[in-house]
Amino acid sequence: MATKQLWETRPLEFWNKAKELRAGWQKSIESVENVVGQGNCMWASAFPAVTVIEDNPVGAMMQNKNEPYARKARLASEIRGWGREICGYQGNCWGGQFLGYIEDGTPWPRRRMVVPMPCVCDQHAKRGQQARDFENMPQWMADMVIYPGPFDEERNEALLEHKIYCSLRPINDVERIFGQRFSEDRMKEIMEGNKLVREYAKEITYLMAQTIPSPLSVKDLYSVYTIGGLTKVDPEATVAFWKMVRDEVKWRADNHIAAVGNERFRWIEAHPPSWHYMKYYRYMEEYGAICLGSQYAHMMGGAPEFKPDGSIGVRENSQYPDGTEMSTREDIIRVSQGKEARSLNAFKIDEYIRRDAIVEFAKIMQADGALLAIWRHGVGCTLTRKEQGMYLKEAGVNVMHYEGSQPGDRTDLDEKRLLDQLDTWMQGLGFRRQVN
Amino acid sequence: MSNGQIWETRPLEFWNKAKELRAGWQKSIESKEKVVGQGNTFDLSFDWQAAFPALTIIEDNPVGAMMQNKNEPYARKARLASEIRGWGREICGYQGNCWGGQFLGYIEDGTPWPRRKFVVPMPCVCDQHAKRGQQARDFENMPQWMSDRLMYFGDYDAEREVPMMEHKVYCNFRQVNDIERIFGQRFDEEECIKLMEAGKETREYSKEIAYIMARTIPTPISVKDMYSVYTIGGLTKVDPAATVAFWKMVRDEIKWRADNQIAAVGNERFRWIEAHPPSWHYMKYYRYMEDYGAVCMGSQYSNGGANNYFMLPDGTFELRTDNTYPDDMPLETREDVLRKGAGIHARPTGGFKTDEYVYRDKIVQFAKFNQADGALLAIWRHGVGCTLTRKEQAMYLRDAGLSVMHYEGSQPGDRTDLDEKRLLDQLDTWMQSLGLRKSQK
Amino acid sequence: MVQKFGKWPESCWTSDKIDWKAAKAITAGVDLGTGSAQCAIFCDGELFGWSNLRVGASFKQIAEEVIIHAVGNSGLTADKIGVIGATGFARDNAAYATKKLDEVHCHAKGARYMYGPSVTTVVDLGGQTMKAIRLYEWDRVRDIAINDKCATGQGRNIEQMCELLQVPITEIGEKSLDVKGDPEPVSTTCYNFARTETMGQFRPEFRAEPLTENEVYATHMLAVAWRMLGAIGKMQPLDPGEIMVYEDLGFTGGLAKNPGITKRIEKELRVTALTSEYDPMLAGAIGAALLA
Amino acid sequence: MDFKALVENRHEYAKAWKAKTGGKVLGWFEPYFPEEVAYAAGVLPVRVLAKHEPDDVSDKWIYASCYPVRDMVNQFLKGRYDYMDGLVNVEGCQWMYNAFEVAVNNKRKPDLFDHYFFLPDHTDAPTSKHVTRSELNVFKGKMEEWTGKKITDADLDKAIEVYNKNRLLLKQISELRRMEKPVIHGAEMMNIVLADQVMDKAEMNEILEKFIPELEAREPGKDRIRLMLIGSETFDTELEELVEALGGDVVVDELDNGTGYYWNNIIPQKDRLMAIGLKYLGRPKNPIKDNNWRRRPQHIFELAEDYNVDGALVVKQIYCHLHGTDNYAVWKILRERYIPYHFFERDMLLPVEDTTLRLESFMNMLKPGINHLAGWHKVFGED
Repeated sequence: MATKQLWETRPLEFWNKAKELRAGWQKSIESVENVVGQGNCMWASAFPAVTVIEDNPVGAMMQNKNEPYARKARLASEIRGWGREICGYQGNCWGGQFLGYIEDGTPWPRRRMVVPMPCVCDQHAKRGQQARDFENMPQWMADMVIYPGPFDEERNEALLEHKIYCSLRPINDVERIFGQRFSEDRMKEIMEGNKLVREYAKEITYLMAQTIPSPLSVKDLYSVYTIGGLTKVDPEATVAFWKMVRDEVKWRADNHIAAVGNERFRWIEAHPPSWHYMKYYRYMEEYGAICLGSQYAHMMGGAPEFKPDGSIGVRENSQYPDGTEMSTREDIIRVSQGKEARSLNAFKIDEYIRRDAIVEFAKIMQADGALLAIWRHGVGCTLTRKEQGMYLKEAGVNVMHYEGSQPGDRTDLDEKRLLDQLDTWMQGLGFRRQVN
Repeated sequence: MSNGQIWETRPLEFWNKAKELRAGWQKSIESKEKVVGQGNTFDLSFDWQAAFPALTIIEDNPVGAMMQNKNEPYARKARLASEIRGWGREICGYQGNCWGGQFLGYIEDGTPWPRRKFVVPMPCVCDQHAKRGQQARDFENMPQWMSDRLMYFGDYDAEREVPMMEHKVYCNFRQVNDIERIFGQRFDEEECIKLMEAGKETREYSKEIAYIMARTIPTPISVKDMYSVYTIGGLTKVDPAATVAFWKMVRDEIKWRADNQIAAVGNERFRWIEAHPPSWHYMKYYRYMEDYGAVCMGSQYSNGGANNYFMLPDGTFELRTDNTYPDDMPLETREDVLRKGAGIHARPTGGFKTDEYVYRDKIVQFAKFNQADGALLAIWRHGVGCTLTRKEQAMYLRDAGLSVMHYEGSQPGDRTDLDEKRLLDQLDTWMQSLGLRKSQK
Repeated sequence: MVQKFGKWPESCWTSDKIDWKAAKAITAGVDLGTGSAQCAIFCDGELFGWSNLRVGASFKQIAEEVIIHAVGNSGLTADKIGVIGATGFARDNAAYATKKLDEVHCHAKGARYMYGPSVTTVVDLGGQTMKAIRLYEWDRVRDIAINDKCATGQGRNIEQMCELLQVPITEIGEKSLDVKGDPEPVSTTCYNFARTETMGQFRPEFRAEPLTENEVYATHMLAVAWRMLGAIGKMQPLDPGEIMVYEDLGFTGGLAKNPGITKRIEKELRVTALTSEYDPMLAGAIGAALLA
Repeated sequence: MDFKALVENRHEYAKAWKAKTGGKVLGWFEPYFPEEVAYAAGVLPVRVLAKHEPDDVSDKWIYASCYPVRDMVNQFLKGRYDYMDGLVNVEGCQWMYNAFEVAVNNKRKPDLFDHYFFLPDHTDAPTSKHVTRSELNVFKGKMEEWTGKKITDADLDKAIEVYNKNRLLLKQISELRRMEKPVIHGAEMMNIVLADQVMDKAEMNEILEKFIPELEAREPGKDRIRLMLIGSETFDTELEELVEALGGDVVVDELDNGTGYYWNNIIPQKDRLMAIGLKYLGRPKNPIKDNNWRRRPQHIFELAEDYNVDGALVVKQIYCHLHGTDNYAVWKILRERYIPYHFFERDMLLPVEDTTLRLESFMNMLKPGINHLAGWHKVFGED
């Protein structure tokens, strides 16, 4: 162990498996047999050859891997009317479509349909339009249902029917238009697998939150957190992978194997930095400051909260009891959607129903500080950051903001200035960098 | 002269020139430098398209007719391509042929179908003409402009004409401005004025030809000769100066033939008119009738000039003056030039298909003008504008003493339902019942 | 005298061959921009004299001076000029002007005069605004695109950067091209933020190699050029099917003299711009004189 | 009738209305708000407008977002809207939602009523109308609870009738702009619509009924370049006034709070709430509600053709991501239909030099291709 390292550290074994699954996902986009659709939904894998991709991971990977190509893609979007107010993921991914090629020059894999990814963020709501504005293809839309306050039975009824219809209609239409048979049994398997994955993810979140030192930091979680969610891979492989990760994290927690050897300061963030600048986590780790991630990074497990008895759990919507009889396709969709139209676990929903939920998140993660990026565009990611900063400060969490465009766009992110800010923040709290 | 032949006949000299001009038009459609558009800018009694440096405008009539005339298997394939896209038996043959070629994507020799880049209207009472431009723009995105063939019944009505005239001028004014803006070709007003003069001169020649043809026995030319001439400068766009020179040459030759009693049909004994050409692949039925000494004088469709002659109560014929402004009209702006071209009347003074609305019995005057003894009025299953009043016209002609016969078919651009042998039997019955016999050769 | 890095040298010229007294028609054009002001005088359609000055504290004063320098010592005075067209940001300050014209049409006409009739795309790289103009073959504007509202990434920005980096504005362009490959552009072109970011690039910090001076200039030039491509591209047809032809491209305005910007724009548009013996900053004034 | 003054003194008007009627004032943010239900409860619905002044107070709460949203919060926190007894927002733009939420979180009155009305972004599903009806029913209940007054079908009918009449009067005025040399120009029309959004509809109907005959008696104006305004909502008429000063005229707009506000009417049916819901689902779509097969581009083209525009101004607030995302589809329809347009971004502040440069250049560019006939008499001197 390096000098003055408090805990043992060890490389992660699930790392290669994660890379392998991501590579499999990348290939699935470029495969010709698959009908590739823009958007995100659970039922896609119940079709023999349908792949759905949200442009989040595509835009993020472009920014992370090949900045000149991402910059060219954003220019292609800008000259078609998408200026500085458009989310970086959207500018990158659909800029590639305008250019017509991906970073290695091969043709851009064209989308052939648009399924909804219901999200409170307006950019998600409008994103599918772009594929269909560019060329004709079927598009389906759905709503992320919101209303403030507690569960309202009267409002829920019509909203739930709307939600069921908007999930059922694309399935029927994809079957009719693309001639692929939807397998109800496969869908049931996916639902089961999904439940398991959520359990495992919930445990990982719990272990990261409640173990000092934390067995995992957010930069490791980022290579895992979308697998099975935004990055669709084979459902069975997804369950196995998440189990493997849970087991390894549990073993590390039990044996005090730390993600950061000299963990002395735990901090949370609202959102990843620009994806090309992940190295700022390591810079903070030199201060012994470990980042435990954000509600965004932990979205697979669900939003953690203190239960009335003080224990830590996840927000729950009332679901149908296990073993409910599902004979028709509609039944399956009803059971998968649960009894509440409004999903409490949806990412970014706190901006509507519990604007100070980040304080509870910080307490659960036992965080000492919070670094809340305030993005110039990407409305969904920036809506309440300043307000959350105020609530966190009142709760005694040390907060700092830094400015930039959006994780998919490095414009207006002065990297050196960000490092200076981090130095000021850490040194202001009495920490010194241990450069080994 | 061969036996039974009453007058001398002689091949026509303008025939080769006509073929050469048509070939020039065909090449212009396939030219790369020119921007090719669908439609016909004849609304202003002259052709403003030639005032643009590199613009060619084609109506699908001549295209559809030539397909039917030259290559029936290709035309049939084209019509099938239209049918499977929803254009059934009710669609005009020219439209089915021409745009069928577009759906196929190639013309008869296999080369790519020359794509149109814009659509200008060909104002005509016939609905198919009104809708024709839409097809090009439904197939792929391109600019399209529309206008109207202004119509009302009865005599010239000054009050109704004012807004109609503004509408007519606006529709042409907008086409010229927008083509200039969109295709970046500068419209030349000076050239446009020259075109007006050329258009006027050509119309004078066509009136003279119609008069000579109608009032001379034996007639110096028949309709099958007219058909190789009648669209030059109109539907078939060629160089304006060449158009004027050609029509002058045709007028001179016909005048010489009339003065020297050179007949189109040596043993002319029976003059008959028609409402419309047969299916373009079956022009030989004129020769069949000529064996009986029956020469076809043409129709209001083929002899445009004749439509300007109106019969007075005493049986003489009066030439109605042209629909134009005085020559010294001030022409400062583009709008002035186009207004002069639009003429004084918004509604056309008369002519083919317009008569169906304004002078429903004008065909009688045409028959009398051409000293015709009989009329053969084709009744088409589709092609609404060509069939509208044929049965009614037949009654008026019979009242005027002509012998009238009908025969059925689809439309000149479509041979479906035209039994050629049965048509020849009908012609035999018709001629022999009038006491005429085929001359033995 | 403190050396001014961010200022283009002022210049003026008056023809000694043309006798203005014999001219039937004398017309002048004045382009009062935010950074510099130009004047061009024509006698019977022939260029008689021009001037290109920095705008000092007062627009009114520069409006007078710019004509005085253009006429040189030929004795011609403003009141003897028949028609004067004024254009540019501060055109209202030219009291003597007989006609006020918009900059887009002036720069287009000026570019046609300077680069010949074949030019169909004119890009004016001004002090505060950037205008991309597409022309018909004859003198008529077909399409225009103007930079976003704020003046970031324009001439003013480059002038300030030259002052900061202590390198003459006449040389920063060449130097920025003298690099192995263009590094990633600086992330912002807003001068206030770009200043700190540019300074940061000299520091060897946390897994980032420090850049050489030329490379720092390159990062800034590429950022400004990239921003301009965002406006020029807006004239491009929406779908890639019809890539607009940029061949006959002419640059006007101050930054046209900065190869660091123009070469990078040309590389991205895959075109080489037309050249002319006139100073590209004169386009507005020449156009105003011809259109007045 | 100076409608611009009505807009500028909107605060005084609302206070006077409260004094006169003793009723409550309900401020709304997103233009999809079904005002009829509130009006039926005797409440005065008033649109929260922004104006340009430094947003010194709201900067603490909001980063980025378009400027009008920042300014609405700024004015609310400074007490300019203290006379408002309640705030309501409809599901729509998130920045607008943020303005509503920050205002509600900083209640300047303990009893400030607030309600969030969920009108689906997906307006075209068969279930959308049932969701809207259910939300209307919930909102009606809230209104009854808040005002203590039962809303009967008769109240709803009266409100529907007043609002339908109001929209019809506005459309009547808008139709006059289809004529050549219209008697009313873009700035005055937009001021009328803005005033309409901040006043009692019954009162506004009387004003408009007196105003229309005056309008029709006016002499036709000069021949101007006919422009169409497309883009983000507006809160003042600076841009239209600048266009008119330069010889143009905004003859039609496709703004959410412009023609979109009065374009379609409620078709009464037995189920009043369903009738109201169908109207708001069927109104011209704003970018967040225009999904699936895109009705907005086609609507833009139809307006452009009906009003015979020579060119379009696509103007968007900086950081307005909804209209930003729609640029592609709007430019595509404008380019496909060969309608010349100029795109630029604006803030609440409209820099005169910069905008004059754009507008003057764009209008000079259009002039050679204008399709305006000089007319018969000009050419031949006869009448």
